[in-house]
Amino acid sequence: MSDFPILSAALLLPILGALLIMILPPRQESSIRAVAAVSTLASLLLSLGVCFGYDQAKGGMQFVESIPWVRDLGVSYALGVDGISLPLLLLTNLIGFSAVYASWHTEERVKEFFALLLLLISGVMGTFVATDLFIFFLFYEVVVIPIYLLVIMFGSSKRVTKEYAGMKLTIYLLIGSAFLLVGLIALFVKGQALLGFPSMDIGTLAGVDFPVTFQIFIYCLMAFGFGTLLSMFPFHAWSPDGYAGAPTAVSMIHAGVLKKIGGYGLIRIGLLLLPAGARYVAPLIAILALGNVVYAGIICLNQRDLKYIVGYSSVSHMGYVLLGIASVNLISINGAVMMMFAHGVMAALFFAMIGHLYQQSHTRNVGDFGGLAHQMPRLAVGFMLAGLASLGLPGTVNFIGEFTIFVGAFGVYNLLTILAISGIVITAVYILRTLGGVLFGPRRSEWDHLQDLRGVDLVPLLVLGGAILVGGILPFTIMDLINSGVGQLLVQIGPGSVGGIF
Amino acid sequence: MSYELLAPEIAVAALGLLVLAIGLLLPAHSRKAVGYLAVLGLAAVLVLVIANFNREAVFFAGVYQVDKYTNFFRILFLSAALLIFMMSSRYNHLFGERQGEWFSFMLFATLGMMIMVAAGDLITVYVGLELMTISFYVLSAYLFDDRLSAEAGLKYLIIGALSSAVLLFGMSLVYASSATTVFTEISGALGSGPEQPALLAGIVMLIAGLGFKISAVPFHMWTPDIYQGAPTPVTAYLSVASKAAAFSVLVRLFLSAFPGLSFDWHLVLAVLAALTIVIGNLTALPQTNVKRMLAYSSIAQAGYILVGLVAANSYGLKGLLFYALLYVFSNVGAFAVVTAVEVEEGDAELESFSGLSRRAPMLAAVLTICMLSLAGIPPLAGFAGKFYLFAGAIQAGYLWLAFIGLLMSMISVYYYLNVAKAMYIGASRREERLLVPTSVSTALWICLLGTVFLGVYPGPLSGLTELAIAIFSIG
Amino acid sequence: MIGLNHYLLLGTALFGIGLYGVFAKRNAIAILMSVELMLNAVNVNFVAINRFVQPAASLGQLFAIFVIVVAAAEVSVGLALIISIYRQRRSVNLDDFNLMKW
Amino acid sequence: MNLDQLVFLAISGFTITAALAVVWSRNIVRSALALILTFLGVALTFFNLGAGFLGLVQILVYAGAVAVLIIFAIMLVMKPDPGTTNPTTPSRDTHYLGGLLAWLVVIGLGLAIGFTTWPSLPAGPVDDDAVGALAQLLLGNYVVAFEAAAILLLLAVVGAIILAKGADKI
Amino acid sequence: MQDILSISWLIPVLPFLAFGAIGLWLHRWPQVSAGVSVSAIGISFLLSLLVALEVFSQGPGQVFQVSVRWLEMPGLKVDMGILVDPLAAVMLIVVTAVALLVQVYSLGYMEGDPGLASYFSYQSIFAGSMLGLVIANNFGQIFVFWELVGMCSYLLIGFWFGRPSARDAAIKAFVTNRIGDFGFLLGILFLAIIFGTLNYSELAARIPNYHNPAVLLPISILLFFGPVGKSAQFPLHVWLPDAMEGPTPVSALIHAATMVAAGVYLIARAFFIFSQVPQVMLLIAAVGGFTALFAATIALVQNDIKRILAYSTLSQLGYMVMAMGVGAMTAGIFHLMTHAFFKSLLFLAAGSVIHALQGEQDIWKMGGLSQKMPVTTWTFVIGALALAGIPPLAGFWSKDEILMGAYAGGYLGLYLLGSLVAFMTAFYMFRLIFTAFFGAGAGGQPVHESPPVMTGPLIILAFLSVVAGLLGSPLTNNVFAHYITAPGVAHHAASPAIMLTSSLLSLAGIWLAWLIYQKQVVRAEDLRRRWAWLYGLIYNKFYIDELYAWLRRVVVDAGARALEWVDLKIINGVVNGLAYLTGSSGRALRYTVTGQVQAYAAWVVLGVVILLLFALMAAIAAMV
Repeated sequence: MSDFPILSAALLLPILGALLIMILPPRQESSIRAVAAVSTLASLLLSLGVCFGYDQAKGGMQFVESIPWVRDLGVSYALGVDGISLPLLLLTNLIGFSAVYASWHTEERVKEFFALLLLLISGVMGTFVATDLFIFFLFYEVVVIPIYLLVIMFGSSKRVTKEYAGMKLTIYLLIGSAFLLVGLIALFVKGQALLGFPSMDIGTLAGVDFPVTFQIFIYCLMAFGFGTLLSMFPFHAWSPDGYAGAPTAVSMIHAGVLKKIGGYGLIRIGLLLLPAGARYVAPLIAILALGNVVYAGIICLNQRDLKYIVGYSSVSHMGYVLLGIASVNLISINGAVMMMFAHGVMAALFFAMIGHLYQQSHTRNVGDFGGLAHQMPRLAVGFMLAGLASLGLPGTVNFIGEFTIFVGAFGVYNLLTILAISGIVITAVYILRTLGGVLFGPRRSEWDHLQDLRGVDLVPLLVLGGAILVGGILPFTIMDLINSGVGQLLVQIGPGSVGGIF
Repeated sequence: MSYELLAPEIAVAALGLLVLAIGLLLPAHSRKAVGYLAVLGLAAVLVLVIANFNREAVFFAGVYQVDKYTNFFRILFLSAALLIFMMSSRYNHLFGERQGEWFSFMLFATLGMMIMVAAGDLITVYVGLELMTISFYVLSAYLFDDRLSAEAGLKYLIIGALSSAVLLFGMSLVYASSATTVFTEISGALGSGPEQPALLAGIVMLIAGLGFKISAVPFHMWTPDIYQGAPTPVTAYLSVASKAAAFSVLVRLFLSAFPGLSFDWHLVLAVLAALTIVIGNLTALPQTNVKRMLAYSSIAQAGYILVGLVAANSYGLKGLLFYALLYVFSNVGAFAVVTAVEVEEGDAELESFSGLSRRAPMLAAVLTICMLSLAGIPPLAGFAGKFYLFAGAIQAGYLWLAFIGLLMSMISVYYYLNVAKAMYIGASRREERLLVPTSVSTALWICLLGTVFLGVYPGPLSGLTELAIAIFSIG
Repeated sequence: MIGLNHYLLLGTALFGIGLYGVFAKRNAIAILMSVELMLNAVNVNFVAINRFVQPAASLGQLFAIFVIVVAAAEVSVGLALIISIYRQRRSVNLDDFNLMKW
Repeated sequence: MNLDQLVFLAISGFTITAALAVVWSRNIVRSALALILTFLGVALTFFNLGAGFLGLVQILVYAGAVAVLIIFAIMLVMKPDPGTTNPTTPSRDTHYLGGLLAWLVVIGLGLAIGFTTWPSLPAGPVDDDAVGALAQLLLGNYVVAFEAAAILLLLAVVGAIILAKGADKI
Repeated sequence: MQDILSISWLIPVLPFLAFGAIGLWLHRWPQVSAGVSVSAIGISFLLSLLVALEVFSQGPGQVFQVSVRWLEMPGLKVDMGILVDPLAAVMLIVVTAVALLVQVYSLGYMEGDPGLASYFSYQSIFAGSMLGLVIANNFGQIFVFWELVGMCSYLLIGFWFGRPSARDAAIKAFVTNRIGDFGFLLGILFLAIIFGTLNYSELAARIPNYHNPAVLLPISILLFFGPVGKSAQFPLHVWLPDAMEGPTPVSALIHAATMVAAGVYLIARAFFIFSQVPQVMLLIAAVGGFTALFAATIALVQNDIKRILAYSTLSQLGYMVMAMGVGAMTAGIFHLMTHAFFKSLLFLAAGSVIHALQGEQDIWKMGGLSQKMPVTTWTFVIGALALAGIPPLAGFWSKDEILMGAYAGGYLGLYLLGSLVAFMTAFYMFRLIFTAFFGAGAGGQPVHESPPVMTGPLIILAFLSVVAGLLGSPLTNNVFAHYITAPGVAHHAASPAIMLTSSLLSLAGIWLAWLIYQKQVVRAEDLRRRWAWLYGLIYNKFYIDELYAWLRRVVVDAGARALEWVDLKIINGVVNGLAYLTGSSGRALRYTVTGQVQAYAAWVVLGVVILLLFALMAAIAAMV
């Protein structure tokens, strides 16, 4: 079994599912759902298998597959996972699986919906397991268009229309990716010049000693590209609108995993290939990260639409990830990866709950609700869990991420970290206000008709809530894995101190 | 000399004449049959070219060259023509009893292109080019009772003739400076050292003349009008093949006639390419007619392809060839859908595409995917092509060009997605399903698979392009 | 002594006049005629170059012959187009032909 | 001023005057006639350059066929008042801009040509059997172009017929 | 008996398990849930007793410590561990005992509430978190449980989530705590960065020898933020009175044993750090003292029975913190313990009253309860006497130790302040008692004594309130101080003079209250009218809440609106503006394509001209 291409299998299963759905007749909605559920479940199980099969003691890239793909570009269809990508792979599948269930009640154009959703899941997964720049970028952009279609076909129009939201999201991310692509190509060209042969393999390129000014320049491009995806301040404008317009499943996947590609890229590509550049630019990133945390957090205080709240809050939380990345040390990067995982499950759970609520009530305005815990206790549990995770309560995996980032960043940027930690107060305020506004207060009879979570609706809550708690109560299960990856990465890039840009 | 290597040209010429004759002989109602003949004949020629891909020969002391480069473009032209013949099977009814002539003109245009790419000499290039162009003058105006079509033909003729004159004047100056018209001899005659002003003037006029064919800014203004007015299959052919032919000439010209030029033509072309990309894309943004939008988009696409020549290194040229070929699949695919919709709805306005995804999911999917490929979204072919092109550009030091190109290509997604939006969420005027004949759907499938396959697995085609550009001595 | 330059300048002058005609006239036929002027200018160039630069081979003259042939074809197609459009619009004024724009 | 120059100047002057008449005349028929004169002037230039065959071709094809074609076309689309058949562009901008651009092109090309030193000046001996040489080339190295030109003519004829005949019979 | 220590981790874990079981599965059967919850805390209580016995049998200074790996990477290590020493043991007993009694009491108090199962699950996790905090052996772990305690208080305060006031109070509690935690977390981060460990014993080994004592100043100030929030010291005290919105047993739990005790406990735990920095010690003492006086002042005029008790808690917490600050750590903990007993007693008894009066909390609407509810009344009186510091009840001994500590430590001002507060305490408590229990019966509603399940805990607590103080009294030879001590803690034998003064002051307070409210020598109404502005100021809690609300409205919310404006208009504006610019340049360019073919030709020729110009320039450049 050791030769079994388990990553490819996990990657291709949703695509196969999508193809199968495409050939199913549109009326067979239950079969379509079943196919989606089964293929994502299989993918989830495979990625769990990878998690358990991964040898942490050995570390490094494992489950490696490599097939030469485009010779003259040095491209190989190369997959592999290490401690950094594995949690994110798992995250993708957890959320993907939950997303299928969270959108179980989609009524219109079921076939298109699930086919696109499965493509999206595969695409995201691919970015995390690819160890080749070309393949990475390929998957990176594969996801954009399904998202656009999903948003305009199944999204909702509130403050902005879904068409606007979808287009803004798409174009914004694509423009970010244009910068990224320039950087990648430049990296490739330079790498070829220095290596003497073309290679897109991340491992091979990591061995190349790029000139420092080149590194700085390329890292700036990457920081813009990945930063946009990660909704780095001030390039975050797509994020709240995008989530608000998107259907539940897309919000889940987008906030949950897609954003994490940005962070992953900054670590895997930015840091590993361009350590000098990363360190040089790091202080700037840290300052922008503070912008994320505080600025977006404060804006959250004035939001009334649930999706905007979670949207801005995810911008705010990404600030922690950026801060972790910008601190460039073992602890902070461990924390950043953990935070990505944590925020992923949390945001997905939040959006799943909001989706359930919105689907029935057709409003997302906090002021329209109140006392929903009376009618929908299970939904309230989900909201509470997500909310408490969001404010970094110990016992949830988010705490582990935030705490670790703070420890890692504090030694590098004292003042910035102190200011960033003030974010935990801001988060507490808006999250608690929101929870209080939606769930608590007197029972309102106009919402008596709302159905609580039941049956398949419970799957996202159980899966994602379980992940939040398991990671929070037993953090070593995930953190040791992450550490095995980050540790090797930091050994590879060698010691050094951040700074230089100012 | 193995003259059988000229067989493809001879065969296409013969096929054109045969189609012309049979078209005149057959009774009006059964002239559709010539279409089958043309398709079969072209397929046979295509097979012939592919079979002889590796055989090379230089004819007439370099005036005519059959090499892998030639063969690559021959395959490109032939497959483009083939796809267009297939996808236009319903549209052709609009030509009435003149279908036979239509096919033969298309074949003559193909012949002109094949001559252009193989030509190693200014005169032959010129004649091939005019054969192609004059065919297109007629083809553009082929919808006789359509005011737009006639106007398109006339505009094309006037501006085409003007640029021919410019091109010719440039050729005369090059000829004056080198005393020969054969590319390989030109490079020998010019020697090294600073060039004479007349030669440089000649070269820039060549760029201008051919720039007209590839619709590079500012020689592009005709493009939208002609593309909009001409019959859609003609537009498709015009956009993919005539452009590719002009590129094939430009590449051969610059790399085998002017290889050692100290004049920085790269910079000139880079500026043109940048302008073309920017203006093409920006102007496409506000378009509401899909055909016209695709015309502007094709201007931008030409800009991308031109980047390959700017770079003029291995990646760049590979990218140029790669892109030219994938452009056949993607653009013909897009135009095939436009054709199908136009036949049904009578025009190619954006509203006509509204709700297409319900009426014809296949058409909507193909149009979306082809347009995204044009925008350079992975894993579609356009991405791989752009990757080569811009890798070449960056390698040659044109980072800024890569920036502009990639940025604009992402902006272009906006107008492509507008069409997708109309198709997927717009309300359609009619509800009944839009039927697609087998030949059209075959063409659609070929375009779709080509677009996806070349993007997912670009290896084979890039190998082919590597062979094709081996004739040029480049780094 | 009359040299190549003189002839080329003659060609240039003719070319310029043709070019001016293309811009300045409204009648499509007049524009075709202007284009013919430009092509003739090029022919003057070719023949002169042939005479002064490469008297032994006749490439320039050959080129000129092809230009003449092509020009004839172009004119015939062009005039047919003009007639065809005249039938539709009863006009040969280029100003009237702007159904497609923007 | 020797004879050479005188002849050149005379022919050039004639040709350019005729060409200017083509673009300046307000009567399209006069323009067409001036065009014939221009063609003749060019033919004379060819003769002067020792390209007698080409001069003949010029007269035959241009002054003969093309000019007649043009005049036919003019008659087909003729308006009643011949004095306004060949107006200049109404918009002054286009008009002046066109003139300006034409001047710029002429100046640019003139500068380029004037500053160029040509490889072999003055004129060498004229090949006696120019026609033979041309035939050699046409059916030798340039046979592809020759054949293409043949097809081009066929195409032009068929195309012209189709276009001129129009959509009547559809 | 080492074995019993090694299973002491079960003490916090059991309630957690009960929480999990109820939350996941048992919540369908409320009675079963309640039973499970009570049993879990009961077993924990028994274990705590055994553990305490073991610890005390080993003698002072013995520390039992085990850790398991929880979060570890090079440079950061947070274990989950247990540390059992006398301090922890005492706290374990106090917490489990009070929690157990409160839960038992709740069986009666909460009977029939639809959320019974959730209530008990929250109770369990609350107790579990508090126990985890107590038993923690490092700052990382204590922070984890610290936050969890905050979350539990949020859940319990907001238990009756249908009431907007309960909801708001819960949010207020959590957020205020968060502000304290912010500083606390920073302090922990400092420790982690500077010392590379968070373990108490490792830190204790390193800190006294640390070469740069100046860094301890910010660290300890930041650490002190935690107690300020959690133990509701001024200025973060605002959440505690509002926390009355929870069910009364919850108030008892929060005020007595769990939540607020955590802050004091933390100071005791981290005493080895604080004691290194005299300035901070002074700060702590000052904050504590101020809070004590401040809260006592407010308590004088409140009308709500629970609010009076709440402000008294604040005041007593101030006492404890002050004790810590003056270096009398032992006294502080001692007071924490005795206070836990009598304050929970007072709350539970008050709950009994409220329960009997169907939710009435205004003391002026009560009266004459002593006949109808004798058990409640007399236990309440015992509690009040203990609180007032009447010898020989528990509060007397502990309070005196604090006053003694202040006096002996040279903090004369604080000593006087403490004495004043003692007087005030006695006054307001007996103002309450005379009004609510002995005054004229207000309403004619039938009032019955609470069921035994409620009065039982009252009696037990009353007993404890009477005897617990003996542990620290000269009568037992100060056994408490023998075990609970730390380096730098001064212990002073009680001085009879101080005992006498404070007792007299307390009695004076009671007497004054008797005069005013029982004998009505002066009418309270008149006093109120005469000092209306002062009364208004105090009654409205010095307008601190209003100040915070104003700050929130003016600074935070307006800031949020301003930033949202920035986001929508500037950041989004730039994005949309760029998009618009792109679009309009497209539209502008579009109109260059005029449809006039000659214009197209002009462009072509213009291109040619420019190219020619370029070529000429290039040629000229090449020539020269």
